[in-house]
Amino acid sequence: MALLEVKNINVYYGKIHALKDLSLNVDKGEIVTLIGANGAGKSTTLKTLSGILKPRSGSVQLEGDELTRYPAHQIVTRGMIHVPEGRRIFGRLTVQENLEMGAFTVKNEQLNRTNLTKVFDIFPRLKERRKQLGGTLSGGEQQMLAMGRAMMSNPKVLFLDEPSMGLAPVLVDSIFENVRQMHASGMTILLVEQNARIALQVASRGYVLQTGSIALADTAANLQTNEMVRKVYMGEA
Amino acid sequence: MPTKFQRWKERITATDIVMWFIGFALLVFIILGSILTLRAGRYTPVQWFDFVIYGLAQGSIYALVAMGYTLVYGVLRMINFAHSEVFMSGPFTAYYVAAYFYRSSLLESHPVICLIIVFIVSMTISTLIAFLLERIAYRPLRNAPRLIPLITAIGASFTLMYLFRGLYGTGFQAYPVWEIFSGKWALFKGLEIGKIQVFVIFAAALVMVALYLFIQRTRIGKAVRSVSEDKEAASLMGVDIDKTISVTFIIGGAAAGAAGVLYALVFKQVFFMMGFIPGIKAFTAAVLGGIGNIPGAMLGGLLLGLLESIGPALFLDGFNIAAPYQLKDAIAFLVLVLVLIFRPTGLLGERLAVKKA
Amino acid sequence: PPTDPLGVVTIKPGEPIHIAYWFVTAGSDSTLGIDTKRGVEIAIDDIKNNLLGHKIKFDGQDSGCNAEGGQAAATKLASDPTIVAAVGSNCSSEAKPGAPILWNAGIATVSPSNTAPYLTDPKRGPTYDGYLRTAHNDKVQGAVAADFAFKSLKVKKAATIHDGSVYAEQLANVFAETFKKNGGTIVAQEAVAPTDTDMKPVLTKIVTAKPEFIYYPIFVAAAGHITRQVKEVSGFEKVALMSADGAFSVDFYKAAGESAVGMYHSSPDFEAFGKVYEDFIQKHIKKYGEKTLAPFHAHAYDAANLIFKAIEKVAKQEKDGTLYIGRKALRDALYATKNMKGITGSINCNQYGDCADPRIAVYKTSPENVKTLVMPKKSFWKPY
Amino acid sequence: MDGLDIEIKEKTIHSVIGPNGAGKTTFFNCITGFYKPEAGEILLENHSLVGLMPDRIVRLGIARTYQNIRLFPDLTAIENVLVGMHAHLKSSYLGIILNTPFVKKEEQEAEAEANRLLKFVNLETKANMLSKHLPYGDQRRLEIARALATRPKLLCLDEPTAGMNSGETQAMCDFIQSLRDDLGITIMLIEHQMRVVMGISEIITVLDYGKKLAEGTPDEIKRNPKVIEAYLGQGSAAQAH
Amino acid sequence: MEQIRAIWRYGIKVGIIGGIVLILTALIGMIEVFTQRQIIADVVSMGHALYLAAGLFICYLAAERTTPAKPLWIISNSMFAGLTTAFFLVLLIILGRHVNLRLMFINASDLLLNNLLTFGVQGNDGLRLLLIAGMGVGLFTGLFYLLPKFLRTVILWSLAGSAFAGVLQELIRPILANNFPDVISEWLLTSDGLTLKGALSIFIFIALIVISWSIKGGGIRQGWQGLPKKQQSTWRTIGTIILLAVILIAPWRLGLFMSEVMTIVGLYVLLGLGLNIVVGYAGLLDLGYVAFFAIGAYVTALITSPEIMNLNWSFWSAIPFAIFFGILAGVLLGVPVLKMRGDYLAIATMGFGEIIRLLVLSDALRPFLGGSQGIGQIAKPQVLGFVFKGPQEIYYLIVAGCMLVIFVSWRLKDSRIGRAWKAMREDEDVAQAMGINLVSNKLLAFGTGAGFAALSGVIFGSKIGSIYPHSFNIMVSINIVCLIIFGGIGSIPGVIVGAAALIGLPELLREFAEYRFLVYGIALVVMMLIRPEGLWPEEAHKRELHEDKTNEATG
Ligand SMILES: Nc1ncnc2c1ncn2[C@@H]1O[C@H](COP(=O)(O)OP(=O)(O)OP(=O)(O)O)[C@@H](O)[C@H]1O
Ligand SMILES: Nc1ncnc2c1ncn2[C@@H]1O[C@H](COP(=O)(O)OP(=O)(O)OP(=O)(O)O)[C@@H](O)[C@H]1O
Ligand SMILES: [Mg+2]
Ligand SMILES: [Mg+2]
Repeated sequence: MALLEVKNINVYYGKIHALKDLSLNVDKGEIVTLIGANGAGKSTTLKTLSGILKPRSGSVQLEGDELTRYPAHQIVTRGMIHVPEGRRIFGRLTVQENLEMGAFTVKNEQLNRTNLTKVFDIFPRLKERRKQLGGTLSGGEQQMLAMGRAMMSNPKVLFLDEPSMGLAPVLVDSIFENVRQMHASGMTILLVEQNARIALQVASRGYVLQTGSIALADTAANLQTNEMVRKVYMGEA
Repeated sequence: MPTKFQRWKERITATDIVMWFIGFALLVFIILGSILTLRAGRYTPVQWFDFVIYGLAQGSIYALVAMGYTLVYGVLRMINFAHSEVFMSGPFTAYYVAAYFYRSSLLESHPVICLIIVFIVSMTISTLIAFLLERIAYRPLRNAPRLIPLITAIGASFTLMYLFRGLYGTGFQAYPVWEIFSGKWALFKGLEIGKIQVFVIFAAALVMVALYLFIQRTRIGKAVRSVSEDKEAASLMGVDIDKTISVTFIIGGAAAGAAGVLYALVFKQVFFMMGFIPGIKAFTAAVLGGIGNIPGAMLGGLLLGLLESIGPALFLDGFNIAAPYQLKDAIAFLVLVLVLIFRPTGLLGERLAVKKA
Repeated sequence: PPTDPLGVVTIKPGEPIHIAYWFVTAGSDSTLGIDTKRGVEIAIDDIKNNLLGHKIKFDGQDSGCNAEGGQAAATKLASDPTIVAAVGSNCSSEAKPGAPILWNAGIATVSPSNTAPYLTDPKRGPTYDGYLRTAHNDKVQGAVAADFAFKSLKVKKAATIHDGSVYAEQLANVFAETFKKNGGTIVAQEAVAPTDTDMKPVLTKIVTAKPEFIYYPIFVAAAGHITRQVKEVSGFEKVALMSADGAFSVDFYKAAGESAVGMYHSSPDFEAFGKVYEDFIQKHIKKYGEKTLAPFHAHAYDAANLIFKAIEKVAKQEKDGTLYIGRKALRDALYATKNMKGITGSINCNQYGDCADPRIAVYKTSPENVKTLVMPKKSFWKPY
Repeated sequence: MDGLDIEIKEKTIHSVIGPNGAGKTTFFNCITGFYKPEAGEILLENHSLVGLMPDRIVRLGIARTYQNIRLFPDLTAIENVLVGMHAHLKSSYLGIILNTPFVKKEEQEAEAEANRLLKFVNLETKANMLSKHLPYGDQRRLEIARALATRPKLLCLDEPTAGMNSGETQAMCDFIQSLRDDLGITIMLIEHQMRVVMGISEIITVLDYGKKLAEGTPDEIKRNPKVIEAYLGQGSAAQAH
Repeated sequence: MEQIRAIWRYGIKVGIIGGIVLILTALIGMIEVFTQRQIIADVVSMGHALYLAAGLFICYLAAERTTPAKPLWIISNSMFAGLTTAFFLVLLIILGRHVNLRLMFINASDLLLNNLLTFGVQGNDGLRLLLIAGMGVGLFTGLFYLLPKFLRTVILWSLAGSAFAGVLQELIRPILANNFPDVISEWLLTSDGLTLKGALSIFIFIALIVISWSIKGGGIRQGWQGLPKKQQSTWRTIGTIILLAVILIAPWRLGLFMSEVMTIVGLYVLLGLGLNIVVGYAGLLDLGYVAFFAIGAYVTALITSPEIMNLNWSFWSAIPFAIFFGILAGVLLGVPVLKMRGDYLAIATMGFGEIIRLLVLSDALRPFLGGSQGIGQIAKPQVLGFVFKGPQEIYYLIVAGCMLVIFVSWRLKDSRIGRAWKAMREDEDVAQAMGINLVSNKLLAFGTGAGFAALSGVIFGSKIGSIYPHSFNIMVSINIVCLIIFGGIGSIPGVIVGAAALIGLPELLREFAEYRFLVYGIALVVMMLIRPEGLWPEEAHKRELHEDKTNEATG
């Protein structure tokens, strides 16, 4: 059985039907990517999974546990964490405190310490800047902090929403390097990206979202060669 | 190339000139008044010392109430207009306990225990009111535009005020005297200091430091800070927003309840409108210090207390103005405007994040 | 039925006699209004709610203790033709625009608590013809206090504090004028706000002027703060304190505590009527579950009786019980009141509507008064 | 920002790139009067801009868009554009109250022009929608239309393609080019997507730590080792876009 | 099991809340005070009506919340809610027998506890009766809830209408006397309360209106939309003319007091429209607005009164001066607060308002401004010997003022300046970057608002004849802010409706003194909770708020 199983969710913003009967699943240890045009509903999907939005119908199950009935903050304790679009780190907290906020739901001190070393291993830059206020970090560092902060909650599944947005090309490379490292350390990841080429390189499977519903689902390799995907999402003529 | 004068003319606007002029005029007025007063030598150093102590005692009460405003402002970005009624409800209710102790002579035999109980009762009631207030009146409006919770708060303020008036009556009630606080301690050379003032200043400082540490050091405090920055991100970290906001109101309520008892110990009278003026003053203090900022609230409160106590004597006496103490609030507000002219976000306030363009 | 230049109110059998109040019954000054309203209610109880065989319907409007409230309340009363007479207002600022409106509708009004001199000034003009009061004109009371300070206590230097209310400011001014005329000096004239609590700074300022006497004719709450805090400011040990009837109530003792011992108040001479007043207080506690709230309930009681007596005098009654009350006749009867025994003294109305007993006495508070929360029974000094 | 010297030629598309936090947006903020440089000069056609209020600068002919879209969310699309025209309208307070013929005419003309601009950005059908209800891409274009309404000589675009996929990005590139070609507006562009930068700009300035690292044509920049180290990296991201 | 849970969730819990609410209602003295007035003479007093209405409301709430909505569940929940509520009151009464509650709750009189709350039956019988009554009310409500929605609406409207007529009888009386033959008044009213037949006829009358509207209303609306444009506009013109005529004759038909109320409301409309420009259009939260009102009134007083300056000029000559000084003050205040935002601005302006009041009150400026004694003998407006004396005359002056101000607001709203204000409200920085001069536009907003307020102050001063600093306290500013948001921020008709609701209604209910403020407070809270966009919102706002709400539901 899949680790995360999403079945036929429908989400509305007022009258706007943002997600239509959307289903997907993520297996343990996978990187799955979700690609799609602006406004296709990628962020909406992640927000629904992490409980910020409530679907009008459908189910989200993590290891068989129905999650739609929990509020957002309880979903974190059940092992899903969401790194939102635009990073959303706490600007007036220090890097260290930001990471501690990530571990808000983890009461086990021991575990926190091991997680922290793990984060610092993957993101040595953060270790250098522990005392600095989050708001003063550069864009790339903020993205690292957001990802590190998410790892602190010891999640089973990590959602990344456009980690490369607005980053310089060098940083895009290093962020995806980090994603690979996290995956290597055993993390299951659901990745939303505009940069389809790079996303499909790291992912094992992918979904293509069009106006709120899944248009295509396949392995990353197949998607990379898919005509339509190449044309629309990877910009190849 | 444009001439120097043209450059200057293009850049300095009339408003700058007017603003500087206003600021300058006020400053001159204040400084001149102070010099004249000091030259007249009307007050002895002991009396100046007394002014300071009175101001600090009053100011610490403002500061405690201001904490409630600032905390709530931090998490909800709203003026909790009803906080003044939170401040009123506790001590007004605890009066009946104090009166009972007084009637049954318990107050004489166990003053400290009685005081603690009065504090507990007052803080409990204030906390409860603050908590319910948030649950009933503010929670459903989490995402409403800014002015709407303000109106609800004003409505809640009226409701609470007149509810308590209905329950306990229009008249005021006078707290009994705690003998341990009456009298003064002599320091040296005729310098004396009232016991109650000392107690108020210390108690308030204690509560404030405790609150500050709570917000800075504890897990819940961190949750409060993160919620005040970004609610959605905080909830993604597993923070229960509703609970955290409730906690904020509870802390603010407890501080207001404690401030209320201190107020009642100094000024004795409690009644249904007792919160209105201190509430406005405390909010002013919070703004003066930079709203949303806890040390700012403390600083603002103390400063406002000092201004009210010293201001009229220091700034106005020299001009021989009739009844200067009538203008003490005017002075306080003038200084507030003056501070905001030069620091539009209060003394310790950060520049309201000029939203990154 | 009789005729009257201003109209006649007809009260059919079984219908009540409608008397209305315009008091401040809401907001920050409402203690004043509720206190006076209760005074009238007790007066109605005392005549067993029966005037010439009719019940009394007593209702009214909140006047807010400000000019616009007074105007609105008076307009509302003026538009109700069943109203025979009114009691009110509380604050002089309400009466100024309000009284002419009532009189324009032929309604005479008796105020239990307006003290501003201009309301009964000879120059007030005919629009105030329907206005009377049982409260003391500030001119009388302020002068008594000044005479007392100068002649009896023999102080030469005095200070005054008012609270920005029409009442207190007027009293303080009259005091200062009389005191200076007597030959004393006013060393400080200060003002506070009625909502102020910390009076120590202003007191410290006053102490630098070295007065021997402070007169603060303000209301209970602020007067309580001042009295208490005087003890906390050094330099006041030998200074005599005096307030006026606005703070002459049990509540003041609660507010000021022990510090009130030894201070003076000017107030109507209760001595002759002590027993009646005691009874009144007992009825009040029984009826309302608390002590009186403000100082003018007795004046209100007297104002009500003034109206009842005048109605009894002028009402024409038919056999079936129908009453006819001429408005002008009622007004004249009110103005003609002489030597009516009231709780605040002997009520005598002059041609401008001042009805209060001019006998004002000075009282001194003893430790027993404060401890047992009873007002002093014997006056300390009388000007007559 | 530190000792920066940039010259922008008329009717060019000039890109500014650089690592995150290099000071690109800050540079825009200085030009448009949000921040005041502590030292130095900014000249537009020989007119000094330093220390002028943003509204003066707009009137002199510089308009901008924002990295995170900043429309007036509760105003309709056409109202957003009309606000952009504010500086060029002349009706006075009294005139408005009396609704003089001049005011009437001016309003009509303004509305017509606003509609033309909306048409230019393909939003003519959505003129009466609240701007916050528009989809992301429409909002980007509306923001540009609003900036155009100020009749700029120089238009500063801050990451106009952020968060767009390749197809959308291409459309935006075409649009930017048409601005220059059809309207003759000089364009300054901040971007991270190399495909945009390399594809349409004539000159590129690279910033790092507030300093100018390099300047030149796209080809020169692509090969500049300093730029590769600090910004482009060796990886796939640079080549892909 | 399920049902027991439901009973606890929807019945008993609601009942507990109801119990607390009713206990509070009783302890604040509302029931006792209101029993002294009759709604229907000798049948039901206002106190008992309130008491019952609260009970009904609670049971209705319990019924409404019940899910799943099975009839039996509904009835049982509503009965449990009623019973629980009654039970709480019984507890209160029993407590009152053993402890002297009056030491704390001054209204807990014997009369209240042992007579009024138990419908006049004393002793334990009373308690039993109370419990039975609680269940009865619950049963009744439950059954009522099961009626078809249409019937419920009709009954609710009719009941509310009759109750309203009873509460406002004092008002209805003079209006009936002025306009209709005496028989109607005698049919409807006694000297205290409605007659029973009167109440019934009102009930039936309203029921008929509601029924016919719901049957015909849709048709009328459709018919209207079906009309050609031309005809619509003719009808509109006719409507406007009728409306104008009604406005013009209103004071003489409605009598002295209603005219007074209308003039007061009118003054607040003037004030509200001015503040609406500052807060609603430009988004600058100004809590010191009363200062300009005060300035208008004081300038008028100084210029026209023989006291203090002894100029004795006419009322009309005061208008330009007052407005000039008002605008000047607005601009002067505007300058120092230009850089402040949001709540900093609110507090700074509030401080300014207080400074003005304190200066006017102060002894220091007493020789120039009259101090606490105020200034009297302000001139009344006169035209060719006609004196605007009472409210019925001043009314016309205010109507004229309102029309002028409405016109100006309306013209500005969608103009270049109005758009600049709106842009500033949404995002100041960006507005500036669009070429909007913040300084001049903010000052324009402050100045316009201040001018309106000063005009209002002129009329106020002259209407009242004597002014005191007391009239210009901060509550006035707060009231105005409340009324524009209550009416619908940024909306011109909203200001009028808001003023009518928040100023007019309390004015009509003056005799209920303190309870009127309590109700005012509750109304503000409830209104913001159920209809945050206000009574008559601006179109855009309405859409926005409703969408956010639906977001809430899903999100
Ligand atoms: N708060 C909101 N209110 C109304 N509509 C919204 C809201 N947020 C998103 N939408 C709409 O929902 C749809 C999906 O939005 P979503 O943010 O999920 O897109 P996305 O795929 O993440 O796009 P992007 O690449 O721009 O991030 C869009 O049409 C958008 O306009
Ligand atoms: N208001 C501010 N206060 C303090 N520091 C600021 C402020 N605005 C920007 N900075 C700092 O100035 C530096 C340059 O920021 P800027 O926004 O110009 O970067 P950028 O080049 O636009 O980066 P990106 O590509 O991520 O948008 C950063 O280090 C940033 O943290
Ligand atoms: Mg997205
Ligand atoms: Mg940038």
